[in-house]
Amino acid sequence: MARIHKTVTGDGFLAKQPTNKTLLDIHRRMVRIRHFEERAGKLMEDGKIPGALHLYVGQEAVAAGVMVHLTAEDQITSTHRGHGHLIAKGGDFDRMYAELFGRSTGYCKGKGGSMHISNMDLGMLGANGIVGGGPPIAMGAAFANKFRKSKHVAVAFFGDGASNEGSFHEAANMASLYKLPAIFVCENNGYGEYTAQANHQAVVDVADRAAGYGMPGVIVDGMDAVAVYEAAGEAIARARKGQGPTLLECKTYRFYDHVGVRGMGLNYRTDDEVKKWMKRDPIKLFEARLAEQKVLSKKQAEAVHAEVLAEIEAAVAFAEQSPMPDVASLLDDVYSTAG
Amino acid sequence: MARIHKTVTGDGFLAKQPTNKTLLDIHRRMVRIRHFEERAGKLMEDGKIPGALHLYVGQEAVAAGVMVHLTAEDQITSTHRGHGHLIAKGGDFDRMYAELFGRSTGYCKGKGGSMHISNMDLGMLGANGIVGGGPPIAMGAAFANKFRKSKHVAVAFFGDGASNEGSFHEAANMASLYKLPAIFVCENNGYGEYTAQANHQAVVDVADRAAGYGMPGVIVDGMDAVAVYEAAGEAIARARKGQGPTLLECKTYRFYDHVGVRGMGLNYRTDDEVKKWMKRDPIKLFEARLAEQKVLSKKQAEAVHAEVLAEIEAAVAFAEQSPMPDVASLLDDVYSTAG
Amino acid sequence: MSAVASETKTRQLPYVVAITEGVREVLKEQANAFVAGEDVAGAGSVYGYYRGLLDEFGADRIYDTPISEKGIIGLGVGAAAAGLRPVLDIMFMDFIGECMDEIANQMAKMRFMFGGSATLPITVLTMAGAGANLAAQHSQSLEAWLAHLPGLKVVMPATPYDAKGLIIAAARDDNPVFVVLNKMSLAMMGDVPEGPYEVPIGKANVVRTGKNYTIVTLGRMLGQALDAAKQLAELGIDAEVIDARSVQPFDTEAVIKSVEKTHRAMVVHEAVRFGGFGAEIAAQIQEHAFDYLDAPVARVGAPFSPVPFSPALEKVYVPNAERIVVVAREQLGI
Amino acid sequence: MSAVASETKTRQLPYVVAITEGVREVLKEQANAFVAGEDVAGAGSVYGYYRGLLDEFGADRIYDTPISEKGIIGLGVGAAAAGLRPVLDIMFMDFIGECMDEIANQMAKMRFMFGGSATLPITVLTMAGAGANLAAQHSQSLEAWLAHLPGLKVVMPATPYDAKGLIIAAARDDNPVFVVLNKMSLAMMGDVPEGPYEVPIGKANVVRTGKNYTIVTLGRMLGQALDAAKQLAELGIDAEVIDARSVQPFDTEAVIKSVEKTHRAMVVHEAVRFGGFGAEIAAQIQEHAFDYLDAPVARVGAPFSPVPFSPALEKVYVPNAERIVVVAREQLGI
Ligand SMILES: Cc1ncc(C[n+]2csc(CCOP(=O)(O)OP(=O)(O)O)c2C)c(N)n1
Ligand SMILES: Cc1ncc(C[n+]2csc(CCOP(=O)(O)OP(=O)(O)O)c2C)c(N)n1
Ligand SMILES: [Mg+2]
Ligand SMILES: [Mg+2]
Repeated sequence: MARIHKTVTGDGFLAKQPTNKTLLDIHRRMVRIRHFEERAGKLMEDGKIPGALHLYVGQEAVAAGVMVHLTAEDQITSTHRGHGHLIAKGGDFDRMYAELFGRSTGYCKGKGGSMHISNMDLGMLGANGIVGGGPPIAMGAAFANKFRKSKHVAVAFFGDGASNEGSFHEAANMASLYKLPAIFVCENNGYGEYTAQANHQAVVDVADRAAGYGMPGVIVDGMDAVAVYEAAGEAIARARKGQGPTLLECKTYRFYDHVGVRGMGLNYRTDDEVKKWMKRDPIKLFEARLAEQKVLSKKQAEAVHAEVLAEIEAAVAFAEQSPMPDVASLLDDVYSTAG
Repeated sequence: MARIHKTVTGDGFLAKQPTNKTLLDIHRRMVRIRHFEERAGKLMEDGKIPGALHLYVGQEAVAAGVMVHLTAEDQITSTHRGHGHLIAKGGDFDRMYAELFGRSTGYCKGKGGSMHISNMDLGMLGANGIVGGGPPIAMGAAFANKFRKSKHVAVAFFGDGASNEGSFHEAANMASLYKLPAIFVCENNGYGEYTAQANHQAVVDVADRAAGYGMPGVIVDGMDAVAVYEAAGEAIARARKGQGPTLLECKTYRFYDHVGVRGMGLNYRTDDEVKKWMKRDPIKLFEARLAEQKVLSKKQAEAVHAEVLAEIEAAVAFAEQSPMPDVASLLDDVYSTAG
Repeated sequence: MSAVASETKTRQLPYVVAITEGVREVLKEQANAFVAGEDVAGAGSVYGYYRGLLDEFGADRIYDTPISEKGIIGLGVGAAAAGLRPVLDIMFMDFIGECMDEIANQMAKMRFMFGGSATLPITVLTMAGAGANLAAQHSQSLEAWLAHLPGLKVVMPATPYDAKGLIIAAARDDNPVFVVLNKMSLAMMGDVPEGPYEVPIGKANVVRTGKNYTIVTLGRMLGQALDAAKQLAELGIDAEVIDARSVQPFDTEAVIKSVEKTHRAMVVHEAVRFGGFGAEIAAQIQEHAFDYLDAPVARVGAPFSPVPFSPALEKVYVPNAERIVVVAREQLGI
Repeated sequence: MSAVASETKTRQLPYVVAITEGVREVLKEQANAFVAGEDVAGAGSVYGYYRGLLDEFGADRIYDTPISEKGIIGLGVGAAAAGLRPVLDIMFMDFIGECMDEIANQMAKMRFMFGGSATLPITVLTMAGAGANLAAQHSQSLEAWLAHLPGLKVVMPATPYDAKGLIIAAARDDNPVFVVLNKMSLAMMGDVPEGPYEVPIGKANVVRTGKNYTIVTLGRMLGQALDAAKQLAELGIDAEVIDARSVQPFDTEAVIKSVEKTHRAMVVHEAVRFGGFGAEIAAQIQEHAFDYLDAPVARVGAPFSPVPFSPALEKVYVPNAERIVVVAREQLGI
């Protein structure tokens, strides 16, 4: 089975260069994620967001590089670290912050919070508090796409840690068996919580598992949005053509702690390691490339940031002013009363 | 990772030829399994054995070729198709038939029956009614061996169908991570119940899954007891040396139906296919080889069969004369009252 | 006895064929319905209740899966979230342990967690019950696990009529519904109308009316309770026998109405008595009909052990008419 | 209050440290004991209750596992069958769905299925409880699933004293024992003796004696019940508060003895009320103390929905002293 490595080597390494419009689209999605998360982290530290918050900062290139290929009718499943996926899939800041705040105007009416943030209309079938919860569900959505003879695909995002759950194994096997239009995107950030990859699996590349399911395994630099874009594009095209699933491993890193910003303050990652990865900040790398290619100047990039930041302030205000859910709504939505 | 194919090509293909004593030992284990199972099938058809019976006939070379390397202090976990494993591990016919008959003299005092037949003293940690139930338990036993710094190994037997259960995935990953003295023996008989392998997984070789756990995957002709003997020997030696687990796939076939002798009478296997495999009856193949090598003449082989058959008649009589468990014993053994 | 009047012909059919008919109606009626499970297509299930459906509906509507229970439930959850109406098969109820996360944390909770935006019209068929000498891992009745999970519905058809009607109702319902079948009922004969009909989910069935004793049963225990009722009649006890049919939603009203009339009640199920759903029923009866009760609510269920293999032990393990009578006599002091 | 007299010094310690002390005693006392679970070694668990044990006992005694709950339980079952005494950690109780097969079909049944030849001295620590805004998949109390499984024991320590003593008792027991901890209790302070001591498994704890009302609690609800008892006292209700401590085995005797004195009872747990273990307790009370009861046994538990995220909803979701008082007043008509 094909096993493709992609690393950024400079310009012109791509078979199909994305259009400038696409590049700008990817950029904006990344910036939207970054600022949303930075602000969410602060809000949590200020005690405004209750519960657990798993920030996506550092991994933006993956969500943006994959999602730019998808429409709202393509489905994704996400993880406990789900804000980035929803934003890249078109999530609205107002309803997202409102959800994190537990307000009735949130995507889940305040019932889900960060770990269950979702929007069915956008094809975002949920963040998931269960590690490994997503892949079987994405496989099922891909099944529905094939059943309906549509060209839509379903993408499961999951971590290196999640690749050790039985649920991933069963989903990957079934997706390949039925040649479903599914893509398994492993965001390998080197850790499951505080446990380094070397202490949770005896392989370096999660993509090595693909062969066991009879699907291609592809490894890509997850800090390089264009590399992700291209690899995801190939996998998605294969899926749309009815050629079955791909396991796409994106090597990436989370810049903050497992949970919240500073987490529990454990020393499980060396400062050197964190610094090394931060030097490869996916947004900075991408902006440098865009500037070099004269797609987006430094100044234009700043304008994007400013726009996003303004939008965020408005969204936070919206969330803060939104009402808490009415206590009487507690038992709503346990069952559908339609059918 | 190493991926070794072994097929029988004639004499002299082996690196280390087993001693005559070992060859005879393997032979006897196979013959014991065969006749035990044939008789059990008849007893079931005669209505003397209640419940479900999954016969091991056709796969004898696997159990015998692996088990001849083990002592009672090495552990194995088995499957719903477990009689052959227990016999090869030293199981006593009396107590086995008694268990199949549901008698108090059975290995499980009649509480387990065919699907849970087991003997802790022989290191046989149970047949298992749950497909995929064994591998995590074998992994745990291997963990205990390593914890104790003993040289004992634990072997998980499981089917091609079981290789799609999440439990196999989690057990394999953990065994490799901890470099446990475990061997994962997949008896690929081409079917999970009535579903052909091609309809349950998109790979031909289950051994292809080994690389994803960072362990060697070995494929062996499961109808050739000597090939199994050698491949298992290598894997077990690796494990005893602390070099971690191996996935050993034995290509084999069951001669009877999934359950019982004729099962539900479904036509999911062609007559041609069944005939083709029956021509490679592991006992006949092995006896031909032993005769050729002048290790065991046809006549001597017949004597072994006769001996085993006599032992079986005595065991069936023992079982039939054994009492049913006393109703008062129902609530015994739910808990240990020692600790 | 039935909630739905039917103009169509009624035949005597075994429970196993009633299941097939139910699933057939679902596949005919709903273009988005499909069946997925282990050995459901080619083999028609190990108990044969999907037999013929592959030929009739084709491989696009009925799928053999790998032995991957998490995958099966996940497939259903994802497909339902994407708009299909899956009919899933978990061969033996004992195997729900393999996929309790997908059942409890995904299927049951998704709609609520997502603020009502997801709708999961999933039907799961699964085979419970002891008595076939299949030992501890192929004989359990685990409805208590499922009934404790907000978001799920759980029905337990006791008759061929109910098997077909509840499967159709489950598949028309927009929520995940477990249909807990019983392997010892497969050969049971009963009236089954042709064509589609629904047995409403959440409505108990008063199968025998009686004056001074109420027996509430789950699933197959209905038959045992009816036998017991005959024996009790000879002792002057005129028992009303109520088949709960559904444990979630549970028809509290029907049970309470009966107990208010009879003043004495028993609950019977196959599951282990301790911590079983019978405890919920007993607790509800005493909550709602305390002043009507002349004796404590009795519970009959399996003893506190795994299901034994040996026929000698299994025979005393599974609740039956004899045990019901013994317990009733103790309870009533007769 | 404690069953074990201790000569040693007693300190005020938080529940979280009491857990650590319990596990430490186990590792000291039993050379064959080891700890395995997700992030238990390097991180000392996400709630920190194993912190320091890696340094103290070394990497041969405490193991970080992959995120593989089936693997964790399987590891324990196999290791125990081979003679070790595993202490396993399932980070959140919600995750038992991932390994219910290994729990229900292997761990709980192996001894019985094998005719008594296997002994599985396994301790499983797991964290239950709502109130921390962790939403539907990190807040559940699922003891009812476990209590329904012959072969398991299940304890729910409500205090630091019990946390340490029950962990030690669990690890000394030759059976699989689940120790269901509560995340909202971690900071709770209480007396904890130095050194090893046991809280016997299966014995309830009468924490407050009272004359005319019995409140039976599971786990963290003890505190709420004690608060409620104070409020009830002002209404003339002198409540006896019994911490069940163990749901399997359940101390029926202690509860019945109390109800025979008080004539009125309530059961309180955090789990969903419908189908929760409170039903078993209520059913048992009416079975064994029917003639003593002046009112139906009341049950307080969570409403029939998944645990909501929003603090506004979770606040009303989790049972508390206020709700206990409201229900008691309704029940008693005061
Ligand atoms: C079934 C299950 N087990 C354990 C956890 C606790 N947990 C939450 S996140 C996490 C680590 C996940 O690691 P990975 O999949 O690599 O994702 P990352 O956090 O690195 O994005 C763990 C163990 C969980 N939520 N669900
Ligand atoms: C968890 C679980 N799922 C399904 C079954 C039903 N079942 C029993 S045997 C079997 C087929 C197993 O196939 P394989 O692992 O290849 O073993 P084989 O029967 O071929 O020896 C199935 C599906 C089961 N016992 N346990
Ligand atoms: Mg990770
Ligand atoms: Mg097979």
